[in-house]
Amino acid sequence: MSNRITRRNLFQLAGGSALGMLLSPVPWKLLDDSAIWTQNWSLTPKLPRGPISIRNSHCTLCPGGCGIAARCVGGHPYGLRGTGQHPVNSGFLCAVGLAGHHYAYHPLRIDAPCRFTGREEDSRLIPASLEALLSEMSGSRNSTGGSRPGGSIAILDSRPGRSVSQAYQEMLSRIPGSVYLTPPSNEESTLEEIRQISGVDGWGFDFENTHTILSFGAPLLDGWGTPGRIARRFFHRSPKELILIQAESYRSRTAVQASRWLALRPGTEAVLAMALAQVLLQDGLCPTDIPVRVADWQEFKELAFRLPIAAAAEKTGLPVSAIVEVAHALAGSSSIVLGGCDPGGGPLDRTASRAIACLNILLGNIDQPGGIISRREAPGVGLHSPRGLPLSDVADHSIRWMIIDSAASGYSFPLSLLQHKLMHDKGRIVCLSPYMTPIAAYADYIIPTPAHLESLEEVGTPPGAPASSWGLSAPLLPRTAQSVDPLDLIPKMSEALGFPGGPNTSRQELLKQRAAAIMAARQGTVFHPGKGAAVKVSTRTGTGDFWNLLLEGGCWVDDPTPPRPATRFTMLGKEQPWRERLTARLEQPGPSPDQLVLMPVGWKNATSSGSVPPMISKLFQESDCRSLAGTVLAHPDTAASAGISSEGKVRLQTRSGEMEADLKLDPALMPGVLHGAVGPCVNQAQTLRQAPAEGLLALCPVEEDGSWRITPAQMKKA
Amino acid sequence: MFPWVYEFRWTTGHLLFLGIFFSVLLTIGLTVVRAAWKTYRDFQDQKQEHLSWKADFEDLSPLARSCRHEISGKVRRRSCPNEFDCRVCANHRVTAGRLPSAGPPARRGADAGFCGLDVPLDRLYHRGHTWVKEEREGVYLIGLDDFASRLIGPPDQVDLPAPGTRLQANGKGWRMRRQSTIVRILSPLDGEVIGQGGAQQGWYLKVRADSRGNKMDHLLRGEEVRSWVLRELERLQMALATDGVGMSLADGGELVYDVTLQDPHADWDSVLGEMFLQA
Amino acid sequence: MEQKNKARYGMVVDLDRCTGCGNCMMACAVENNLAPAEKKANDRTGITWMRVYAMNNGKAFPAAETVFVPMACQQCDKETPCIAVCPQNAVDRDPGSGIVGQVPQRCLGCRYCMTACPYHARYFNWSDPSWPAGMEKALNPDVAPRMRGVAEKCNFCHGRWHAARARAAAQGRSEPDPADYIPACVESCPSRAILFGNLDDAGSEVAKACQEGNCFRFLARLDTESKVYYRSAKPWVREMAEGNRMPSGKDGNLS
Amino acid sequence: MIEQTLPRLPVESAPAHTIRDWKAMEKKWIPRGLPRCSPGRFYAWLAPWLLLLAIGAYAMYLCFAEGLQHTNMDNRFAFGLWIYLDLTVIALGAGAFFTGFLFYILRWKEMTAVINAAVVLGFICYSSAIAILLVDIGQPLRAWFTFWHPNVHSMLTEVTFCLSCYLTVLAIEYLPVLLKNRKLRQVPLFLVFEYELHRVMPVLAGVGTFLSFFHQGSLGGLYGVLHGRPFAFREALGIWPTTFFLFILSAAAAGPSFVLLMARLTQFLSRKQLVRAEVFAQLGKVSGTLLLFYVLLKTLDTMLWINRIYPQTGFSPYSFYAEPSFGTWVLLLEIIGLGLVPALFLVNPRMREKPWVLTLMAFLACSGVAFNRFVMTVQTLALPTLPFDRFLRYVPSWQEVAAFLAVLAYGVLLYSFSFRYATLFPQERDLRNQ
Repeated sequence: MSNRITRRNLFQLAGGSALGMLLSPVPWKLLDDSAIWTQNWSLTPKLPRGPISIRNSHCTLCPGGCGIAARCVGGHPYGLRGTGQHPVNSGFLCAVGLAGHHYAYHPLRIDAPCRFTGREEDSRLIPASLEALLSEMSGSRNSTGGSRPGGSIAILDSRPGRSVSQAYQEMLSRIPGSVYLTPPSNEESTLEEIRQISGVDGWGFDFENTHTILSFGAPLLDGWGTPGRIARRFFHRSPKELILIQAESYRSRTAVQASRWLALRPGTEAVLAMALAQVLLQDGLCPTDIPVRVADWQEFKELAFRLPIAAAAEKTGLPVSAIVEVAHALAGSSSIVLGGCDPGGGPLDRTASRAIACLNILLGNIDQPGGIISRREAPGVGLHSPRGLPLSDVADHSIRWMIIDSAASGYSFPLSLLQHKLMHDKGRIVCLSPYMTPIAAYADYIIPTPAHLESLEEVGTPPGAPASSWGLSAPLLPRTAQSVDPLDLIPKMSEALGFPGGPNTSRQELLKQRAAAIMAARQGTVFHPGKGAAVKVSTRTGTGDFWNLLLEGGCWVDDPTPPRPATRFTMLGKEQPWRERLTARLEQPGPSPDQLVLMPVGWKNATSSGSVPPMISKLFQESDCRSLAGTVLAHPDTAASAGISSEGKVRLQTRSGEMEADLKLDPALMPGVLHGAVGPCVNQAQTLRQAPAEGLLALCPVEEDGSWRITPAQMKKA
Repeated sequence: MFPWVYEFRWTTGHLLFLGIFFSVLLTIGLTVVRAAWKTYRDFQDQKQEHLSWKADFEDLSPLARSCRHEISGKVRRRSCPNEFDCRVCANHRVTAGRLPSAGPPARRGADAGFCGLDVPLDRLYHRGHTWVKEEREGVYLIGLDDFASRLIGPPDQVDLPAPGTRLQANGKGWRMRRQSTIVRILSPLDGEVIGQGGAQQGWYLKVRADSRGNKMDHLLRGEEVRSWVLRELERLQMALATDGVGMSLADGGELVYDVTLQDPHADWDSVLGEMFLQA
Repeated sequence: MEQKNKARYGMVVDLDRCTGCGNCMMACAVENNLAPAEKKANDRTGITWMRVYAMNNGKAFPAAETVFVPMACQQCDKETPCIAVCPQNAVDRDPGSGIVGQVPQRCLGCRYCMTACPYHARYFNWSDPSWPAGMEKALNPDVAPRMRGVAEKCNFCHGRWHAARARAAAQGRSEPDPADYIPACVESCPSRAILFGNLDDAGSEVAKACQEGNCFRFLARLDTESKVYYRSAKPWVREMAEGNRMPSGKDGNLS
Repeated sequence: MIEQTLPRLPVESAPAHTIRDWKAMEKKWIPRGLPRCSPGRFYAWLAPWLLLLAIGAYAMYLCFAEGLQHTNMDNRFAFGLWIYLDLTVIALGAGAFFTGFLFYILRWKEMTAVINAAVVLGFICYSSAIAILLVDIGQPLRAWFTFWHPNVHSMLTEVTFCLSCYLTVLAIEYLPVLLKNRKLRQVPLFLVFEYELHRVMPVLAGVGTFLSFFHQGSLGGLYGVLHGRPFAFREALGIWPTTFFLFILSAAAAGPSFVLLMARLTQFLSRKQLVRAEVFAQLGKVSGTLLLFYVLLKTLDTMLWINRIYPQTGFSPYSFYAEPSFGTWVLLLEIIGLGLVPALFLVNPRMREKPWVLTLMAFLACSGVAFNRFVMTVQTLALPTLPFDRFLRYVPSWQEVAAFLAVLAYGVLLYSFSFRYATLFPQERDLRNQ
């Protein structure tokens, strides 16, 4: 018997093994797994790996001051949610904030100083340098000689009230002719008017205890203030009755949810407010102490009765009964009347805001629970008032250097507003922005700043809040090397303009000082995100602990401010400038019925001026959840009056210009009104090479009163 | 699909559906395998010549497939069901049996001329225009008949099988080329090639017929040859009418030698194919 | 198809609470590693597992009324349309949770499931998903990104379901704590319009809510036994939703 | 053994360098006795189709390389032109199975005149359907998954199994037609194999008939089972919805008409008579009878649908036809204009005798089936289901159209080649001789 292994044996072995293998799961499993191989192609990304952790911080995309809890993998945030039990936002974020951690990877992120060659469509992006900016600044000093700056310098601070804002103000205070500006839109416009009427600062809305809210177009349920706070009031305490009356021409998301929608003709807010005042006065619904507290009671009363109710009803497009009912509803319980500002449509005109503020006073809402309550400022603000001059109030063509700290977030305004304020030819815009936005594209110098969640920031009191608050936004992402901290840039610019020696504290020092000031005041409570509960500040002793807690996402909230003793009011101003304005408004003839008006509409944090996370395409582009920039919504009759019967491309024309837009028909809209969506551009599709377009706002000229909400327009088929 | 891949559960639906479809696949596969296997067997059994002819035969025009007894007017209408192999034809046995015995072929000489063609009746004719003449016991000469010779004319090339090659009745005999037309000549009988002739010799092949099955029943003989020739002329006329660009045989068809030369535009390929029973 | 469940997760969406803010869509997209829109994408080719539609009562100004309808996969239980049609079992229903899931690795992209779904809740990757440079660092490590040419849809945040089960197992429990498993859309909804939980657990909030009188299901008469319920106090909403379509097919959209 | 018998092809006089030689050589491939146009003309005829094929190939490449974003299909219109094309060509390709069924199983000898053409047409239809399906699916590399993880409850699984099996059958049936080419048949192996294949053909025809019944039906079932789409949904008879049977019947009715139509078209283009008039009439009769039967059942089905499924699903009967562009005329055109009318004409022997009537009615019958597939695909998807849906429109992209035309071009090319180099119409020679 031979033990030699022949080739034949080997073949037999191989063949037998192959057959045997077929009976085992191995080949089948392998074949099956090839399915997975077709998945692992280079086009799908590798998922991040690493330890999972949760880090708390604050969102600084808007002044809302929401606490965020970031789920992180290997230290990188991959998902955000609201910090549970947070005193400001109650654990909720808005849709934009939910994707806040994507901003750092924004396709329109700027990584070096640059500028566009011009403001034309075909302009190119070219590199610029900080040195060139500073030398042009010092050149502008030299050109006029001496130490006088060549014209004035302005800083437009998109989020006033921060410690950094104070540093800006400090710098500007040493430069003659300089001006500190705030963006034109302001959710606190009603409170601002009340401040002027009462002469007392520090007010907040007590939504938590109110029964009736009359909102003149304020997008209360669509991002107003701190969305989590509003949502908590509206939806989380269902047994507590709340009546929301929304007065606006557009059936907005807030109007959809409101208990009552008053389809108010555009521009008649003041008329409605005065008509309501008239009903209150006529039916004796004012608290008895109000006539005593109002200095110009008679003048105001006269003004309120100037327009008969029926005439007001006709002007506003509302039935008389509705006006009477609303007035009674407001007087019947604690109430708040607030003026709105559509984030896209811009602020209400001040005349209307004044009338709305007066209405609050007539209702006796001031310093009443469930009304407008006193709110003291957070400690440490002392030196400078957080208020700046609204951009629209600056004299035209007066500004040589316009420095914009981060492109306006949340609100948009027409670029023509900036243009009108700049000096002819010599005016320069410096935009400090992490991303390319239409405003940045409009600037002469674009300086990259750290992206959202990349730098240590602070969050102050949110608009309309009943109590002051303060927290830190600890960076969740590393800062990129190229980005410039505005705080470092300010002394350099100051020096270039000939005023050396500004504050030279680091951002962290500045914020630590503020924290120490708050700590020293020993008031309020501090929220502990880990525990999900707040503790009294006084029980905490170490400033270091306080600081560390803030870094970990803690938030300080002031105690309720006790009501002030009976405040006195001057409704129409000391020299009564508002009497003429309100009279003019009441007697202004209504627009002719065949005149179309264009009203820009938008959504906070996602308007054409600011930057939006790439994922926002889900709402704007990949669904019709929200209207994409360049969409015009109109009632079919409106379109028919312009000779258009179907949706599609149309041309819009106003006195500012002409533009192509996408018409969408919606029978739910008010006839005669064109609602132009001021949405964001779709980011993913864009590259840095092309300047983002301003959109429909370019068609909206800024009126004398600083508003651009209503523009007569024409529409024709494209 | 396999139980160990994913959580697959066999249900009645699976059994039924997959059962049916694997049966279908199996049927298709088996059918093809069977055809392939049969093909292999056919080659083993040397049936390829026969089967090729069978395939060709199916594609012949109905006129070409007429039974010899229809041509000779003994039956009214009959299409050959046996690919011209009368040896296996029951009808032939019946029809031929009723007739005077075929007997040995007549001697050459008498009535050799017919319709201007030389059709000696001392030999047997095959439907593919070959004749078979016994040279000596078991050895036969095979040649082209006058009809065919006139059609083809002098061949430019003749491709005869080498001695020793086995021939099958109705299988391929040899090939001839005239200008660009290649004609396949059918072998009239079974046997082994033992000698090669040529146009000059008057015959092309010398064949030793198989001892077994050496029946010549399938070959035409005697009177029926003439009616067949008439039929062939008729067919030629028809073929020429359709493919010969209007050319026709003069007055009842006196075939000239080397018809091919007469009209170079005629589709000789088609005409010759038709006459030599090519598909 | 019908199998015994250990749990049957479902939702009750309160349309009267929905403001149409889009939080659920964003939270879903971020959680489930959806890619931002490709350049040409539109509302018909984009991928939004959760999508908020506006439903109008069909009347004109000023009688027009609108509700917003967040619509994700309705997780049909009975003869789930997409499961029945998928030729290669790429859609399955997890017996442990009742969740209808999609196996993207097995999907060959025939899109039959999409034609079968009356809720249009299924989405197809018409192109390669692409993220802005660097953003892969911000992807959710628990959810595999899909590739071009496959269908996908809401799976009640399957990544979270797995994580919750893992946590439960670590604590020695067989079933996750209901509070520990909350899909991203539910979590992010500021108006708490979406209730989520085990429909088979009689004590759960959803199980109670879906029994209430104003609760309904979309296209209920198609009898797909979807596990996503809606509720609204407005009769016209219920009437339209349950399949009694208004003859006027055209609806305006509110943005 | 076999090697020895392999071709000893006659020596060619000289290698072909000149066009004349090439022409002569090309002629050797054309069946003997069948006049065909000059090769120059033939290839000139092919050129535009080749161009279309090239454009379509580029469009398909785009879809393979960059995904289906190149189509205008979307999440709502998940099926588009291509699926419509698939359904239609498969319905028309039913001529192959049905003629085979008549010829091999029912032994209708006269069908021999068109059986080859029917097989080639069937092969073209089915292969192009599979080709376009491979482009249409998002992950063609995973096309085999259906065999690997079959969901036996899915109609598409049935379709996939049957289609691939039947395409194999058609390829086997097509093989003899090719092997009988004049040049190829000189190879004894080919001819013998062809002969043996021919002998088993009835088995394959039987299998083909079985498969065709299944997948034609399953294609109908594809829509009939969609209980989420009340427009398409039909109640089940046994395990199959009624569309299953309607599709079988309509395909069987359209198949002979399509064969008739194509044979007529070939006759027209080649200016030859290829098939005897009585065969045409026979095809027309079969088609007409089946169509009449189909129209009856379809009417019955529609009535049931309106009276049972509409009310059950809560959709108003008018909602499906509310859109002006898809009004009730769609239903009337489908059932009466393109169903009843051709059926009545085709079953009438006197009408059948008129060639133009026969051709026109065959055309109407084919259009009717194509229209039915269009309605089932496009209208089903275009109609809204959710109350806030709208009626959607879809216009195919150029890539879709190009791929569609490429398939058409492929069919024309393959058919032209087959017509030139194989015997598609065995009666052609005899008809010529007469």
